[in-house]
Amino acid sequence: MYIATKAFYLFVSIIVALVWGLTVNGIVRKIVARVHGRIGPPVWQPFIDIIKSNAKRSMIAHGVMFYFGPVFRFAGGLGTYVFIPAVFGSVVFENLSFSGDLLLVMYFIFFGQLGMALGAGEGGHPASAIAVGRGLAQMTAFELPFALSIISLATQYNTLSITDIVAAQQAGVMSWTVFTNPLATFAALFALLGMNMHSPFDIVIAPQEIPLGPPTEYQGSLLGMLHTNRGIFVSAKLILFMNLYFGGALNLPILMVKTFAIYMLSVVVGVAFPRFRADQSIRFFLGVPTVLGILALLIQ
Amino acid sequence: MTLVSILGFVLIAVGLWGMLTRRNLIKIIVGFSIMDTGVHLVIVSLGFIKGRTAPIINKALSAGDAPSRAVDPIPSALVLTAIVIGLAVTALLLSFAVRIYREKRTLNIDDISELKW
Amino acid sequence: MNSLIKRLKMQFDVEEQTQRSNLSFINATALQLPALLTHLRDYEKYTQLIFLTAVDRIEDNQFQLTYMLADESSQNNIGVRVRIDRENAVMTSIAHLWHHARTYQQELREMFGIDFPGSPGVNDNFILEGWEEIPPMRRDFDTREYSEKTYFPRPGRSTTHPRTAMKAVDPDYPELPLMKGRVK
Amino acid sequence: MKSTENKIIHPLENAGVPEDQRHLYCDASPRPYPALNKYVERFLNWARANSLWILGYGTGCGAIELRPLLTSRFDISQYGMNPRPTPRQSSVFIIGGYLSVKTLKRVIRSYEQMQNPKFVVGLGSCTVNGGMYWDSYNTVNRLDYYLPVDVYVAGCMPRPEAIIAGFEKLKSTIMAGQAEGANEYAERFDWYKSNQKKIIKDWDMPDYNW
Amino acid sequence: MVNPLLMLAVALGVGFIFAWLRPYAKTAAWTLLYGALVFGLAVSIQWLTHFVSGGVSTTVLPGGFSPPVGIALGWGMKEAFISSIVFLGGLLGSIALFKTWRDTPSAGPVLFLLTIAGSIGLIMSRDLFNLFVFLEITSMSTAGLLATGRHHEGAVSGFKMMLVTGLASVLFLIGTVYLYRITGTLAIDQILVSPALAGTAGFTASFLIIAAILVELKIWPANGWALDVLTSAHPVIAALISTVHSVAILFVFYKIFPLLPPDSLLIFTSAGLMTFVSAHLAGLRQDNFQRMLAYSSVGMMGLFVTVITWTSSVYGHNIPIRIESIILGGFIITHLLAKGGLFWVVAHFKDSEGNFDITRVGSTTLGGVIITGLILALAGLPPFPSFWAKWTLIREIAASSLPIVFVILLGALFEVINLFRWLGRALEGESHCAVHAPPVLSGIALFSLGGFSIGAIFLGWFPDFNISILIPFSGLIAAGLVAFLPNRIQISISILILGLAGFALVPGASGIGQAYTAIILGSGALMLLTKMEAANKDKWQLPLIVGTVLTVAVLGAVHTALEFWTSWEMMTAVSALLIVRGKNAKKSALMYWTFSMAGAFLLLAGLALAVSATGQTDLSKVFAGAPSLSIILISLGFLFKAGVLGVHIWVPDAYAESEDDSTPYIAALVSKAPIIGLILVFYYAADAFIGPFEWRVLIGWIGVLTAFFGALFASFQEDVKKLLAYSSMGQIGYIIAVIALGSYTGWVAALYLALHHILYKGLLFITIAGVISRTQTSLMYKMGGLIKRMPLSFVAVLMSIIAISGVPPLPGFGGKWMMYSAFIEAGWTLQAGVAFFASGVAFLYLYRLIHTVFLGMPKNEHINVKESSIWRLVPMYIIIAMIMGIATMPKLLLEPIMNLVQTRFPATMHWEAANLISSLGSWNGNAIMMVTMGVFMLPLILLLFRVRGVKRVKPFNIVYAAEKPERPETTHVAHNFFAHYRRAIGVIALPRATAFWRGVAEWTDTLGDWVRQWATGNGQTYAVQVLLFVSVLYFFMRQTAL
Repeated sequence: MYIATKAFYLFVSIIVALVWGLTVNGIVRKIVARVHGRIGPPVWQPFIDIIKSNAKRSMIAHGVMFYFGPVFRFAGGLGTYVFIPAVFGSVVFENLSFSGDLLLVMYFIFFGQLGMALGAGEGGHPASAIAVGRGLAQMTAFELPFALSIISLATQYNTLSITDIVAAQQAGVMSWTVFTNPLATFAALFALLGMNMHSPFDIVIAPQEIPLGPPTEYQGSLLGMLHTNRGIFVSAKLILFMNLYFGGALNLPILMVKTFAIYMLSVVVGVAFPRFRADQSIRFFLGVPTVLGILALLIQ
Repeated sequence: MTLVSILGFVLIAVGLWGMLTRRNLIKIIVGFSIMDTGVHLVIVSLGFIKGRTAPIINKALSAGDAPSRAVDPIPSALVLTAIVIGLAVTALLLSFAVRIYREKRTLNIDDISELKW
Repeated sequence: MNSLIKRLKMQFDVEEQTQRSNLSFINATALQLPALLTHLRDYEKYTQLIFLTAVDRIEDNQFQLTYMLADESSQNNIGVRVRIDRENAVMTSIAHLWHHARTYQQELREMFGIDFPGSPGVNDNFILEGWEEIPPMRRDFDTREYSEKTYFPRPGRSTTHPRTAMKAVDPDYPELPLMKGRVK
Repeated sequence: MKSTENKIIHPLENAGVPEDQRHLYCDASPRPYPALNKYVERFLNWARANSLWILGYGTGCGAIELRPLLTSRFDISQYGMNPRPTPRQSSVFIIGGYLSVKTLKRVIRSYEQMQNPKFVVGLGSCTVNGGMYWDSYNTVNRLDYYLPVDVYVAGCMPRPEAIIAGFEKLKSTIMAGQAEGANEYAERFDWYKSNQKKIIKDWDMPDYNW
Repeated sequence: MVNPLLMLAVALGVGFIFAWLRPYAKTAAWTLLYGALVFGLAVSIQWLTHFVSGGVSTTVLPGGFSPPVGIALGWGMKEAFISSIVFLGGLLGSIALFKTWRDTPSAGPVLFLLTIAGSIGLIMSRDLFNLFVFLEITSMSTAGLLATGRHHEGAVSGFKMMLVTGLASVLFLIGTVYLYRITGTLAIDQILVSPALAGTAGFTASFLIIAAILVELKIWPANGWALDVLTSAHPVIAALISTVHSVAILFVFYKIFPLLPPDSLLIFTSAGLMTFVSAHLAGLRQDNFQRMLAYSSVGMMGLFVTVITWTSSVYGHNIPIRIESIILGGFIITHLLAKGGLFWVVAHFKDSEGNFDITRVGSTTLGGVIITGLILALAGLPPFPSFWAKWTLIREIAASSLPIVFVILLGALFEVINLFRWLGRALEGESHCAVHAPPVLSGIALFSLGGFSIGAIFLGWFPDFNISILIPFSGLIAAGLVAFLPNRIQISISILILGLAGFALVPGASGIGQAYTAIILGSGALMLLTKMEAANKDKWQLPLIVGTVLTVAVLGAVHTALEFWTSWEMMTAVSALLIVRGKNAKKSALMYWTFSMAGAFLLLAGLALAVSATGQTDLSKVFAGAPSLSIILISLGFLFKAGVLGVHIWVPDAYAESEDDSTPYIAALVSKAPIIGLILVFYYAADAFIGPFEWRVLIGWIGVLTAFFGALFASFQEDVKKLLAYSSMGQIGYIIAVIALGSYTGWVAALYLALHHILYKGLLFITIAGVISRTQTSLMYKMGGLIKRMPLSFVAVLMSIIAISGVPPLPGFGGKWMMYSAFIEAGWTLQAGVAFFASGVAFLYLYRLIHTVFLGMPKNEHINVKESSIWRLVPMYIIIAMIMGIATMPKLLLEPIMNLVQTRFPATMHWEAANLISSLGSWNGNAIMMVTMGVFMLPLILLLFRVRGVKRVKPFNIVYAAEKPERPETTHVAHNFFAHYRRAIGVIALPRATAFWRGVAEWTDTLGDWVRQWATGNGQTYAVQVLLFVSVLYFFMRQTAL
């Protein structure tokens, strides 16, 4: 009985996260379009795209690993999400956060990346391999400030449990990590820019030079799954950042507001800056953000 | 230090000088011989006690008188052996020199240094 | 420019024809050409090969090749024209003088059938992949007949000469008479 | 319907590919994919029509008129349309103007790499009948002999408004379930292939680019 | 008892009779010759046993008068021992020379006998002038022996020798007569007690005598003549000079050095040390094997002088017989048999033109075994006697003077590097040339060496040594003996050997060591299964693998410091041999050997210091009481062996160049040896975690930086084996860092990570070896697309890279989780950051590994590649099953580990059901596994609905328009895959360590060359050097004496 209830809650939680992630995507596209002076696609365009991708009648596959790539990716997104408590104190949105901690979430992010990279690799397209190379290289760079920030948090709160970290921030706005540990927060926010792969850190998917990079060969339902994952994965990342740095959320509306605000950060940066080359972005992340992270560790 | 021993040391130095400065194998051997002779002189001089006679037991020197009248016999015995050995070494060196000259047609010590390093 | 032509005439058997103050054409023989171009490049500062093109002088049974050179310092251009036999169209390659000449020569080989022995990759495909007819830029190639034979022309297509077409009055475009006035 | 699905599809010969490379190419011929249940299909067609991802082929001069579509003035993204850099993910193929034999070869490759359902929009008169190059030795006159075309937008060049009108037409065709070019291509594969091979003499690719 | 004088008389007499008899009765003459030698040997040995069993030394008076009137000959245990050595050497040498003598009539045999007789005289005589006579006799007879060769070189070097020894004998003679003049006697024993000796005159005279003997002993720099002599002589004669003659003179030195006051002994020690170091330094530059041996002999003499004077300065005249026997006896026996053996090998393998090519030796199995044994014996590796001598010597010296230890070890390092270089050359040869009859002599030599060492243990000289530590040696020999059997039987026997060793070793071990031994043996046996695949081309490989596994395993079963050191040396030697058997592995094996030996010597210095400081033998007590310096030295030794950043340069080459089938053992097993070493040290050491200057923090930083740079270097490799090698380096870095933490969580993480490293690195290397054997290349960019051909191998690699990278749900995550928890708990936050960065960079090479090899474009030449054989797949999948099992139920594995660690640190983690709770967070491997399965199945099931419409396409069916893919090679993105990363941070990945060590090597080389230039080849220069040497020595002696 317990398991059935839990599974049901989990299902609800995942659906909410998915819908919210895709909606955020749609809203952002709309906002960017309005800033450009365009009308922009409808907010529900991401949903249509997913349906459309799944509506493709024919599909090709380069092999079993190619086929499993999106599965890994989606499982990575789902897994990341289910180990993060979405709403503090909520039974429904607590997910499976009790069976792992922050380190687990950080490493589960890699699960999807790895699977996708393998799938793209079996696709055999040179552009995919190039993009994966760039993506992994960039990932090593932006994970460093993020990791430093996380370590700083762990020493600050003396725990690695996300729920505990959120609980420690419930004493009011000034108890949020962003105020108690601003250096770590900024280091992590820089990392978030890289994680979201918006411009200026979108060399990985550079559509013109290497047609979209890793998913060059993906189509149909496989692509649809990747798009679905984008929804859930964006939610997971944003909720993680909200939990760690912005005091978490006590209910869904607050969650929406906070995650949306965090997302807008990378959107604003994204529309304002041109693209870095791979080596430039690596050096960027190893520069100021890493120094911030180290300072966050040293100052405590 | 007696005159003889000083002479011996001078001979040693002369022989050494010859050994170390001459290039010709034969001259080196001669130098060695001179040095050897010097050593022998030194040995003999060490055993010499002024006013005594040679340590040969014969009519002139009875066995009973020997401790008081004869010089120390041991250096003399030593020097005999040393002379024999010195002779043997000189002979060996000369035979080497002959052999070297036969095969290399040279007696210059600088020319036989191919074994090195 | 004139002094250049004079100097050239002293050394080579060339005829000249000046079109503009900074553009002259000289006619040379195929045999002289490499020497002439080398001279222009190395001694007269005409270091750039702008293009190499051909004209099918079918009436004379000849191809006329034009080598256009530029002197970047004085902004002067000189075109060297050479006529070669049309039936046995072979010309000396100048790819050793300008590396990019190989591309022009490859194109001429494909479009006119002029061979440049020794030019790198001269027999490779350039634009036409697998062309089997006579080279299409030769004037004895009937491109319209070929197109009709090959490309499934859409029936009902009509062609009007621009002159007559522009005279027609379309009620939707009242400004046309103004245009008509221009087309005489 | 069942019969088309279970039809044994003869392997393609792929004669154009060097022998030592043939194992690197799939040798199956395409097959038509039947539509699903009417109502499901209607829903899916709605999605397909409202999420048209464009693969632009722009070596002809018509392609110059595609760019304004993405600008603030025309903004086709409001119709759910987006340029897409890879044929695998695109659903509408815009042929931007005249096609020479050489470019047709590339167009065929890209078209075959798209996934069913896929739509083709011919842009400009050249794709209709060769346009002003109709008698050229090298320009394809009728695109529909080589690829199944869903919508032609005539003009030399058609303005962006005309192109948008063409898209509207395409959308209504899709919604009506009549944009089955991909299936038609598979069904009349031999005919299309023979037309293509008639003009592409140097056929150095597999017979169907999966 | 036979009168020992008879030996001398018989030898001399037979010498004369032989010359007379030979033309008439050959057989009788030869019989007499050998009879004399055998007689001498028998008499010596009889006396030796007599003395060993408690006989009393005697004095022989040949003239019937006592000194000072008569000559006295001493005869005791030492004399009997040395004379046994002399006769043994002489007998073996004469057997080796028999053919030469028989074919060309010369004075050789007579001179040979004279040399022997002279040497015996030198040993027995206790009269100075008598010594002079015997010195001259031996000098002349050896010079004569030199000249018996066909070539004039013998005469030349003989001339130089006579020149220098003539000079020396002049000095000796003058010294002798002056001593006589002062003391009135020539008998050493009486001179020693004479009060007149103490004066200046007595000092000078004694100095002259001893200086002459030092010149005869070939002390640097007055030794150029000896090098020429040993180079030009017939090898067997060179062996005679280098062993018999030198040992006799050494004994003379031993007898007379007390003439000088004890405080001047340090000068002799220094002179000996300088000789030892300089000889081996100069030896590094030799490309003539015999001359290298000459340098080695000279170095040995230096060591002898050092040992004799040093022990005397420490113990005075009451040197414990045990120490003297082990050190001097061990070295002398090794010198006689190993160095002599090598000279004999040279003699035996010379071609008809007199040229010696060492590759010919290794071309036959027997020759290879013999030269390996001889060189390892010379290098002082167990179980050869020199090993025990080395251990005792260093342990004794470490008690009083650490600098001397370092100088000796430096010289020894040069020596072992040099020896191994030659061994590598020898073993490189394949059998091309005609096989010689096996050099029986060397075989005998080898046998006696082993016999002696085992005898030494039985003698109870080392109560802290358990014979079971030599199990690997017997295992190695056993596996070697069955090398002729069919492959699979051989492997079954090998696995059986491992099992038997397990039964013998595991019950005796305890705690972490027990688990370690069991795991190493088990995984070794598992990996051996892969060898079933195909017959072995190299008969050496399997025994060496068995030896490697056993030597690594036995480290867990040791109890005393000596046992630890023994097994460590065995492990180093056997693994170096395993590497050197690779195709082009000569250089990389040498590098491995150099760094391993450097580490081993640091370890030796540290252990010796600890043992002498604590006076304990038990490992636990030794470490517990060890001074900080020794802990630092010991852990430095381990770090060298682990190949941490800075000394990592041997790692990639050693792994990459060893045979594909050997690499798993080196990468997965040998790399664990330093880990268990570190764990043992820090387990027992009381203050290792406090230390003088936060030593463990330094190790921790070294660890994480090693992890980072290992990963970074791995990312830039093209060779798959080098990639894995650097990967191993990185993983070892993590383990070292968490060991250095010295906390409960850290140690649990360390053991857990180490165990995993065995599993997945073994798995990876087995799999990759399979791939390499199928594709016939180890360059990654030449592979590609193999997933279609080798899907099972792909799955194995996939599993291992997920495990390595620490991605959940595989057990690698648990290790990472504990590692970060431990870092953060200890406040090592920056280190945690670097470790995290390292694990990010690890993704780069892991992806590259799997992508470049298995994904992307298959190459045409690999179109018919088959899956790895079943013999590889079975172990692979057993390991995978273990990994999956651990992933699902980590508790089964972790609980024993935690119990083990609890014995050292208080527990900071505990279990709540399947949930592991640390002070920071929790980890539930079971739940994670199930959730992962769940979230994986969900999309998979969703996608399976669509599997029907999917068309499986071929590699070239990729997106392209204008340009079609030309060839798989040009379409496969593989070479220099992370070029952008190199451009971004490649500047920190420049091979600085390599450049540094190359610089060190070049400087050493130059220095060696400079030292070597002393031997100019000019006899006069040598004479000048002798004079200078004597003068300088006198100057220093005066300084100390007054």
